[in-house]
Amino acid sequence: MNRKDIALALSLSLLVLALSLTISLEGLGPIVPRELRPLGASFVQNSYNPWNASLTSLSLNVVTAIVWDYRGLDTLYETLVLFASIAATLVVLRGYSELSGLGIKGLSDVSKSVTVVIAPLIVVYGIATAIHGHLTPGGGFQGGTIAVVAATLIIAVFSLEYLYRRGVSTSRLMLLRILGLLAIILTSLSLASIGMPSNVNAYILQNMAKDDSALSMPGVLFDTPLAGSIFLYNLFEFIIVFSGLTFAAMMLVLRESELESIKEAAEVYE
Amino acid sequence: MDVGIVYTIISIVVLIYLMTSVLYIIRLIKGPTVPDRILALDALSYDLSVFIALLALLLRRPIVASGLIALTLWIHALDIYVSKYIEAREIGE
Amino acid sequence: MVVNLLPLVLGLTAVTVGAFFDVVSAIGILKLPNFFTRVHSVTIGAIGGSVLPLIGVALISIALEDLGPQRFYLVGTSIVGAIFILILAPTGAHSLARAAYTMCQAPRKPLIYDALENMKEGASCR
Amino acid sequence: MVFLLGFLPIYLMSSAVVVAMLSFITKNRAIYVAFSAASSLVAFIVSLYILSLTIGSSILVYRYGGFPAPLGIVYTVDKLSGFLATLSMFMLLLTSIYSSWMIRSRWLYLYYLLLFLMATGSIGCLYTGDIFNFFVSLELLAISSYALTAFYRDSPRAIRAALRYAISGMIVTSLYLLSTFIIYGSFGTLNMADIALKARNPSIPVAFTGTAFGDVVISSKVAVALITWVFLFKSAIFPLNFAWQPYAYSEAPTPVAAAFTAISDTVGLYGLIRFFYTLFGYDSIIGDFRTSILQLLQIIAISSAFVGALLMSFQRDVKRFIAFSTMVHLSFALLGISLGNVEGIASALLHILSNTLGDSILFYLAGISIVSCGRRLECLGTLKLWRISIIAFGGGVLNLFGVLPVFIGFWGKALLVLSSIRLGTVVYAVLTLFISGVTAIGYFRVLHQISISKANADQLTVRDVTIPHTLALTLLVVTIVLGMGFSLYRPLMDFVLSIGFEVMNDYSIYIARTLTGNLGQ
Amino acid sequence: MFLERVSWRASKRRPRYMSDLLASLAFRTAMIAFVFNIAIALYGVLSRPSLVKKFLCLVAFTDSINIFAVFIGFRYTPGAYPSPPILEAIPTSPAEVETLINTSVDPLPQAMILTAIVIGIACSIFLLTLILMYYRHYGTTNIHEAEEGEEPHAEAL
Repeated sequence: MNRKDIALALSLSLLVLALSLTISLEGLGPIVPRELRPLGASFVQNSYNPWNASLTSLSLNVVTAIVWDYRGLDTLYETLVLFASIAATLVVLRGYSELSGLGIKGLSDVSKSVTVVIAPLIVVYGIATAIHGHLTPGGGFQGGTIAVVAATLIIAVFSLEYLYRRGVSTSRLMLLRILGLLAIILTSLSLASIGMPSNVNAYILQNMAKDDSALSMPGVLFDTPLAGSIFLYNLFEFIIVFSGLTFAAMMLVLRESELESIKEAAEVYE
Repeated sequence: MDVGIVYTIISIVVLIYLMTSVLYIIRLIKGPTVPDRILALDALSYDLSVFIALLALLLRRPIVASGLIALTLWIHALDIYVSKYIEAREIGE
Repeated sequence: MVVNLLPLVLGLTAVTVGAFFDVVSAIGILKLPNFFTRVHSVTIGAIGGSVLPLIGVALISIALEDLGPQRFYLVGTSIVGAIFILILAPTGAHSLARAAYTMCQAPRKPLIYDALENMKEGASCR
Repeated sequence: MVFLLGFLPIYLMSSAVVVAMLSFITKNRAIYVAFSAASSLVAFIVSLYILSLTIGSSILVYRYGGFPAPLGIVYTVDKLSGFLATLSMFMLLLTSIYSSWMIRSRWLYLYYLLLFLMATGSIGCLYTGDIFNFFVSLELLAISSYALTAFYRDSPRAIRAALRYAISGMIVTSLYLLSTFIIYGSFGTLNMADIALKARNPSIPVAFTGTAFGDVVISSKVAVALITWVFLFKSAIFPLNFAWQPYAYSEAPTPVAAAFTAISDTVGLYGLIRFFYTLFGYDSIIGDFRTSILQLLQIIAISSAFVGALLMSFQRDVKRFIAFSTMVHLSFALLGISLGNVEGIASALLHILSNTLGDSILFYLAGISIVSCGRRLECLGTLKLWRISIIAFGGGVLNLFGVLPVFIGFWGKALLVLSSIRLGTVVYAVLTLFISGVTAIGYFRVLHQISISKANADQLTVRDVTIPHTLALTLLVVTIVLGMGFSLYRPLMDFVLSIGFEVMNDYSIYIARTLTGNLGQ
Repeated sequence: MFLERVSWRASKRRPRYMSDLLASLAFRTAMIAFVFNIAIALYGVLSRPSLVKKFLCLVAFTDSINIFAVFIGFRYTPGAYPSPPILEAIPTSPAEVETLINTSVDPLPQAMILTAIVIGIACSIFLLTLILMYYRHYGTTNIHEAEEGEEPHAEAL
């Protein structure tokens, strides 16, 4: 027990004390609250509310409505954070080479044949989760993470080699990812750019019509709520997350001989 | 048949599932080797997925069940990764 | 009500039998002596204790009309989940067993015929 | 033209995406350089325009998605955030020009991509009017800073610096997230203006958010205490700066290290000002607690400045030297903030401004010696080959030292002294002057080192030094013009003081404008 | 002072029932577990020498903060179970939306942790890459061992 540990224990116990006091003195409201916070209640009230058209987003799933409409900017930034981390991974491992022909080892035949059957099912389930995000629990990110399981299974059960032979390379995934991000940015700007030349008021990230701007994304398709841009965002987010996380998985499992070349690519240190 | 009986049976089954999960957790902590632990985790999570489905019935909120499939899939991925690591020592091969 | 009775009873039976299987599997995983025997008990737990009750849940939720229109979501989810577990659980157990064989930590004592004997790492560790 | 306010972060992130797209088409350096310079020039002009708008109509509000304030996310810009954002964009412009000279890497596009993402995060932090959006922007800023720190990944020390920065940064941003959740739990809102209103009077009903939900007093105390540590970490004040600042400054590429001050560290000080003046001001329900925290911050600031000044004198590495110099200046800025009057905040802003300009001069010129010789202080002798270098370097050092009234650095210190005298605490004025005296050892040691070390023209690997010289001279002219302007042209001083006045007193306008929409639209 | 504050809240509270007490007990237990989880995870990050353990503790730390947000959004509705904030079908009248408000939990913390989780994943990916690179440079993930191997003045240069 040296001095550092004691200081650490003291400060951590202070943190615990502060948090416990906050909770037990009802700093966060009653210990078991019976009412919603008014802000949460107004989200629930306005999420699908055609009777109050200026605040609605026509989405049955309130969480998705918050994520992509009421607080859409957060999610845009969050997507960028994922993009930044992918770029950061590239920065650290730049100069790697994708070597095909290192041989396939893989797992047993049982696993292989099961994976062949199950991987398309997983991807389909992921897509379904993503595009039903405004109706049922789910959304682009959730769908993407479900679909990534297929890619990770293929990497482990077959090998990276198998993915290369199928034309899945990291640069293509990166391209897909960038295109998805571009699509999201364009969608967020779409109404504003339509309104700008004709001098109609419109906002960035706008979905449904507001009091002071008449432009609106399509809300309903064949009597099914489409929730306007939320559907599009979920679709693009699925692409982004799927390609991004697959990219990350492939980068993290690169073989040692593939990483050899990053040493040769050494640069002047300034 | 009375609906009440159905919910009683389901709640008893839910309790059974909770108790068996404790047994799995004991093996998860005790397990002498890594495959033992992973196996216990496996069984625990399949247990949990049934538990989620039963809970959705019991709470009358069918939407609660949506986490079930994702859980199953990721646990399978964990299995595959651990066994791949033990067998080949490198995931990408 | 009569129409609903059959799936309800079937579903409840499935769930109850599933609970029994789960208890058996849990006792098995705790009490059985080594890894390969535990694999056996876990697969019982996965198929009997997970797939069967999930199908049972689907049947019950078809019958229970007071769950509202969302009960078909539960039906779909549990059936898809059952199919996934049916396919994935044995595969996972299989690959884990192979891995444990490679690791050479579980005893292979009662083994009569060893099909994996010619695997490189597996053969050398007796 | 409030539209531009919401458009600027989207513009910056699309620049990043376009840079990434270009990498699939061409690897030609010139194209990236031209694109980034042009793009950041536009961003700078837009931010300058927004600053000019804030001078006219004081507070601008942009509602994303058209939702009114507590329901959706709004960007709220007052003079303070407009000023700091302009500074940040100015540094982005300089960095993207200078990097074209300095960074020889084949992967220049990754560098520019992360630079733009960093600027996006910085703009998001400075403009936003929502504490959770602040967290997200902070995280974007942080992760691109980690990545830029690890840009020279072939050096083990760069990786270690990045790891240190990343792990400690992740802890700190998670603590910020925790305090965000605590604030949401008790106040029932995430909007800054709404929180500011409820921190003054918890029982005022606001549209959509109603009244405060829990016991506001205790949870604000815990949240503010956590947030203070977060911002002290971000702005590299003494006990927390050793987690990252000297390592990150010395291992990051030189242009990025120069940009860290304006783009990244400033956000911490901005957050402190925002939280301690606008959100939880002197008349809020935790007024006493706030006063005691500010007193603690004064002590921390003084000790941090002292430690920085001492450590600065021992450094043998030029980048670490500048890192500690930054630490001294940011500590002075923190002192100005914690003194709690108009002059104090104005002096904090001037310290940030002068430090950004002075640091950049030093970093940009030291870049020449780093490229051609190394990072030791003796290598600065290379600068003797050009007379311009010596003049600009001396000017930069004198600006940082801040005793000559021709430079902007003087006015920051003068206002700080004035502020502490106004407050009746002459001891801070004396300590400030004393610590400035201690920093003189470090600064003049560097100048002395330059004069004694030999310039070796044979070793020189770079011949064309037009870009660093132009940039350094431009910056020097800017510091001198600003410094002269402050002594000769009264409105400049009035502008800086008006920012302080607005921060101190005009929180009610901030609240009213944000919650009722933009009146000037 | 404490008594004052508690009574200030108590005036707003309805009379307690047995189930209310049970819910409160469960809630308190979960909160205590959460608070200690945060402390233990933070201790792990700050004191473990191994980078991999640091990383795992960091993930545990961020995740326990996310779970804290779930608890903030929770509510107790006597007589009915709290429902997820999702409308069952397209509402035909404003009254149907009102019924959801009476049973639904708070959607905003869920949306916030969705964002926070993605950010956590992004940071984890980058940290893992950095740790891999660290291992390639030093041959170990133990920071103490790695720092021993270095020459003492490498830092200052």
